[in-house]
Amino acid sequence: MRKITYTQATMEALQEEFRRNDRVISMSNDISVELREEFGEERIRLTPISESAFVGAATGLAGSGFVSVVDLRMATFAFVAMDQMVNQMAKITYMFGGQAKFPVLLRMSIGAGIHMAAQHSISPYSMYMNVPGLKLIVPSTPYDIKGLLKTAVRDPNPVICFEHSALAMVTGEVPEEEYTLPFGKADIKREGQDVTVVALSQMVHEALAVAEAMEKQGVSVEVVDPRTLVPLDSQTIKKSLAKTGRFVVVDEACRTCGAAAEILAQVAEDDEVFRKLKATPQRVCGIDIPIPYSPPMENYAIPDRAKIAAAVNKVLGR
Amino acid sequence: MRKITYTQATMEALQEEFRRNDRVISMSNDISVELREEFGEERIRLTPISESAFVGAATGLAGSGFVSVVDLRMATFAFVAMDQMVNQMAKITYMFGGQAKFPVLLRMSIGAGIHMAAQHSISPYSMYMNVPGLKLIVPSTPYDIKGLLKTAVRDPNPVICFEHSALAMVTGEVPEEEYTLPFGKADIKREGQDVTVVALSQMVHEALAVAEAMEKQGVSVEVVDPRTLVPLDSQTIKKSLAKTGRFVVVDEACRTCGAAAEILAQVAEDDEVFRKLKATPQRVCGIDIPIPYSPPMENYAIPDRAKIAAAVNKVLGR
Amino acid sequence: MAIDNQELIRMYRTMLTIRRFDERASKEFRGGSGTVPGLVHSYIGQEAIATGVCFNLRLDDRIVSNHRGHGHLISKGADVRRMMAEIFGKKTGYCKGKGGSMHIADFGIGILGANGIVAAGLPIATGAALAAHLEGGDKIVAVFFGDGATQEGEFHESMNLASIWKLPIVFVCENNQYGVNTHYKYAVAGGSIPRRAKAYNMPVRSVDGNDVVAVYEGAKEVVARTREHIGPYFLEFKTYRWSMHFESDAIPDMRPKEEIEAWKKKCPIVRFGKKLLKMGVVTEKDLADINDEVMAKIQDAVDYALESPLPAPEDALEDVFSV
Amino acid sequence: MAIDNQELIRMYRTMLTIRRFDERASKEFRGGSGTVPGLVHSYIGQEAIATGVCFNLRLDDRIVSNHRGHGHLISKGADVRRMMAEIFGKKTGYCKGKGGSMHIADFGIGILGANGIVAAGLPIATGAALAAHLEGGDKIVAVFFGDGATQEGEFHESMNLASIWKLPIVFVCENNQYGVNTHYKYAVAGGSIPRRAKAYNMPVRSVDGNDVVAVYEGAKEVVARTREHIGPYFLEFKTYRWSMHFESDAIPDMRPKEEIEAWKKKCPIVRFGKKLLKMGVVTEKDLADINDEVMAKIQDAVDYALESPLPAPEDALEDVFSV
Ligand SMILES: Cc1ncc(C[n+]2csc(CCOP(=O)(O)OP(=O)(O)O)c2C)c(N)n1
Ligand SMILES: Cc1ncc(C[n+]2csc(CCOP(=O)(O)OP(=O)(O)O)c2C)c(N)n1
Ligand SMILES: [Mg+2]
Ligand SMILES: [Mg+2]
Repeated sequence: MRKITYTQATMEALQEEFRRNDRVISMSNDISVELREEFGEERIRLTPISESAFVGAATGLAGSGFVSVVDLRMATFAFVAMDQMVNQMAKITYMFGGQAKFPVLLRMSIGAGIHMAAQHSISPYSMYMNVPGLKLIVPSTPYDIKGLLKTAVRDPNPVICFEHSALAMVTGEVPEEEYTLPFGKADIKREGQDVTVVALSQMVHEALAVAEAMEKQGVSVEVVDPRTLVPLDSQTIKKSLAKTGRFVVVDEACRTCGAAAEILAQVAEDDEVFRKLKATPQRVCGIDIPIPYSPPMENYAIPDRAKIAAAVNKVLGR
Repeated sequence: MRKITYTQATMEALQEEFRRNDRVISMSNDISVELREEFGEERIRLTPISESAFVGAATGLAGSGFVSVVDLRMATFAFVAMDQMVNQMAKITYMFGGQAKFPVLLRMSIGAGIHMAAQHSISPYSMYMNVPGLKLIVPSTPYDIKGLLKTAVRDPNPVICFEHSALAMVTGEVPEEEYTLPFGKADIKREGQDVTVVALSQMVHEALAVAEAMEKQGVSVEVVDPRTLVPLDSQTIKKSLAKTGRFVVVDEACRTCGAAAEILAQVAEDDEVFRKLKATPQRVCGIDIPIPYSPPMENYAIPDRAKIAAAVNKVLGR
Repeated sequence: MAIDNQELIRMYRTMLTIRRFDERASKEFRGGSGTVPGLVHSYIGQEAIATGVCFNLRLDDRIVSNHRGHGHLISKGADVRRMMAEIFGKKTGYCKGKGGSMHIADFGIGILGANGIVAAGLPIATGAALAAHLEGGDKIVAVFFGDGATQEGEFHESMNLASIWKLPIVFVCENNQYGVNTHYKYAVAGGSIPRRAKAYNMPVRSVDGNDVVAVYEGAKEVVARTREHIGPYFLEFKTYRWSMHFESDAIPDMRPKEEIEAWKKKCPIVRFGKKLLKMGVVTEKDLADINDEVMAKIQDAVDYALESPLPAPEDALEDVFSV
Repeated sequence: MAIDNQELIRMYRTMLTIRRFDERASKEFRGGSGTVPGLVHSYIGQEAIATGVCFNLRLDDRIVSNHRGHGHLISKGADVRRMMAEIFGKKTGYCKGKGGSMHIADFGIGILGANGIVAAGLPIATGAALAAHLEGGDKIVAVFFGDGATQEGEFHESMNLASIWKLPIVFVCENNQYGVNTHYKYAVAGGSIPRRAKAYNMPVRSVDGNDVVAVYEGAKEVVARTREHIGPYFLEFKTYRWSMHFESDAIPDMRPKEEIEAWKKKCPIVRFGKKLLKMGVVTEKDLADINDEVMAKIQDAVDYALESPLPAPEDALEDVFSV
């Protein structure tokens, strides 16, 4: 199968969905020349640097029969529009008793590794997970982002897609034929017998590298990529655990109240899983610090393969 | 000892700290007449409805040698100032390499039960817990809020105080003499032997009521109130668990990625605690829905005594 | 005056419906009988504005409202039964009891919802106006907000966005002079809201908000121009809120007593009633009949709300997502 | 011209220092040798503004800067060694390598920090101005931001707040005409930023941002007035950014090539140098000497940065909270 980059897969997804439905409209203060050329300035709209206005406008547009696609760029920029996401977009379907649909896709970049410090680097999905009414996706491969973005554009609800900056140039197999991927369906990125490692976004790749290295040591690691955080496919995670009995969750985001806490909690509070746990479940997360600028500190702030391997070894009692 | 309300205790804390340090300045778009009369309009400042501006101004003021106290009222309103809290206040001590102090106290009301629906009811502390650089307090009694608020005003860092609306009229013993309470020190609100119940904010009172009721059934429940979420006193929680081996955490906030997930994760991932757990740990949380308006649904959305009792019974195997 | 008599009477009836609706909703809340569980922000005193503006709108035009929204909804044609039921927290309410007073919407007749966050409706309305623009045609949007909302960043961004994109939207500022207890002359630098709108390159009109005919006439031209889809318009109406910020003593009313009394003398309904009498459009008897009719309608709404079932607790689980 | 010759030469030297600093920082980044790990937003082309404004400020005045901050910092007196070290991510940098180019601060000399979020410095600066107001005296604050920042809600709220509280702050808008690739005439409704400032009841002055003497003179009066603590002032400087938005091809520069070239001809440093020559303040030799001196200073800063140690990984754990 052909290989394309994460960025190319993203672009294909948007192009296909814009072609499929001419009521899909995009807004951003940094527009794609490629999309603009194909779909024109009415549909690919250049905004002022006014995130609250255009995120809110996305809601109003969606509630009026269109589909809104917004690129906020860095996830840190999104905080200036937080009211429109948390108080408005997430809640109005509910508050209005379900009488209208709000199909909005918001995209934002996450993650450390770009040496731009704390105001440009964050992985804030868990903040949104605590806000019911938003669907949240964290695609880790070109294949996943293409399929999930296409589903997102067709979903009648607000969806936030968190795209790790480090993934942009990652390549992967993507079929020529059209496909979509369902929300709430985890992907077992690698099968294994001894340990279940749940990893998110860019950390999927780190976990896979560790799994490969450990294979040589005779350890069989199963890597589960939830792909969507809301809805979260805990069934697949629990099924994997029923097999392995050993659990590690890897997330780049800050440890405290991160998605990893939730995933670990869901595992630990489940009677059946709890009974089968052969070792204390482990989190491998970003340290609770703002992302620092200088690479030695920045690298230290987030999980690396050594830390993942250490956690895997720990649950294996090695 | 004299009894006063939570609101009165709050007022006393502020009055005392404003008297103690004339560089303490408050800003809000809804000011206290009492404070204004005593401290004047220069110190008790009436703002426009411009939360980003006055929360940001609080940071600039604090970075210039003053102490800022801001009342944001409802926690939902705070989202319009999220950039100033999350990108600025929380991070600039760190990003500037620790060269300046930013003593800011932000207060906001949380919780359901006021029948004002989702845009006025939320318990969003876990969102802030994922943002390093903010200290977070959730006082549940008049005694606690007075002591913790006084500490907060003297802390050289941004502190957010989350005050549950339902606590305003709750009374409790508060000494006449001055005192402060340390951050990071949980309070065992009730000692017990069989089950550890960690409860937050208003849920402390519900947990205590359940503990009292269960006492009559011969069950001895220990109720631990962390009082501050950042820093979190996990030692006290773990010590309690070493004794009881049974764990329930109760939080009104939405379940997914709430503070309860973090507290449960900290318990479950600790080797020593994990080994001593006699039953699957349990969360009793708000349901993952925006807070609905109508009381039957609103009450249903958050934990009640029956749900807490059920969880306690479950970990007891009853 | 070019407004036909039937239209004038309909306007009067609408204003009175708003008045009686909010009197009743407030009374039910204050009565403490639990019929109205949540706060009510009364529109009393401002009835001429919603009425005069919405009488220029078509069913397919859209409005976005704010926390003080009952008047906007009634003027746009919302069903008072389903409104009252919502405020009573009943399953038959517009939002099945999930929203309450501050979140009533009726997408079927272009009411895109009230809003509990100051100024947050403006970006949403701007998006609805973008929809109208993209649809072509001559549909428009009107968004209602107070003087207080002009202090928020979302106001600024929306005004700017609507202006540069030349969207078909009327920004309706109900300047009742206070945001809770704060006078706009204190909180709005320069003390002029229209001046601000002009800085966004938007045409502006300021009209007496207590004179429904002036409101209607002013809005008429503005709406007609906006239907041409050549850009937004800003309308400021000076008015006054009679009641406290909301119907509860949680926040005391600090406005000068004499000021409140003086404005009550400028009652938009009494004034309009007198005008209609003077014009010979109605008799005293007609006005009394209208009042009876409106009272009956409100009573019917209350009865409907009272008789309606409360939602079941588990109903709370529905509508988080659309399917 | 009432500026004394030594002052004029100091200003020239400051402008050139900024220029050489950003040329070198950009080169180091583009060189890809890893000396500069993170992005650099070059101030080249805008040197006259920071210089002309900050030469009117005292050490105890405060400034707040933005993402394009090197010029502001150098003009206010920041140490180029510690700046360069910060940009190189070294432990000896202003922020111990935690902030990088967009987050340099020096509280000791009134630099309250650069900022990576558009317009987010304005509320912070407003708070610093509140401090100056409360302290009494004649200290002031200057906040630097671009045309793009005027599109954000935080701009609006800060302008309003500073105005109603009559705070001693100068809002310095560096209108380099683009926010990344978006022209302000597209993104700012009405196309006039001063007009907007006036709507907040703020006095405004628009000055050629490429003429350092005009900047200095304009700012002088404005700063003097602001020192009286009678309210804020708004200064707009029209100028142009020579480089791409930041020193990376991640975002292509879409501005017209001819426009860029035309503005390069208006180089504020060349222009000022010619003026100084014409005035007889300096000779060609003096200018060459200044350049050598500045080049040496920048080389020294680079050497310092190169020789400085990187932070240890665990240093990351410090400074989350003050004690
Ligand atoms: C972001 C935000 N801040 C504060 C509030 C609390 N609040 C509700 S209404 C109101 C006053 C609004 O004044 P105005 O816009 O003039 O409307 P009015 O109440 O006068 O009709 C305030 C401060 C809120 N709902 N949202
Ligand atoms: C809230 C926010 N939105 C978007 C960005 C991305 N961004 C960084 S600088 C910039 C352009 C700013 O333009 P302007 O204020 O004119 O400053 P200039 O770069 O021209 O000096 C943008 C959009 C950001 N940093 N913060
Ligand atoms: Mg008002
Ligand atoms: Mg610019």
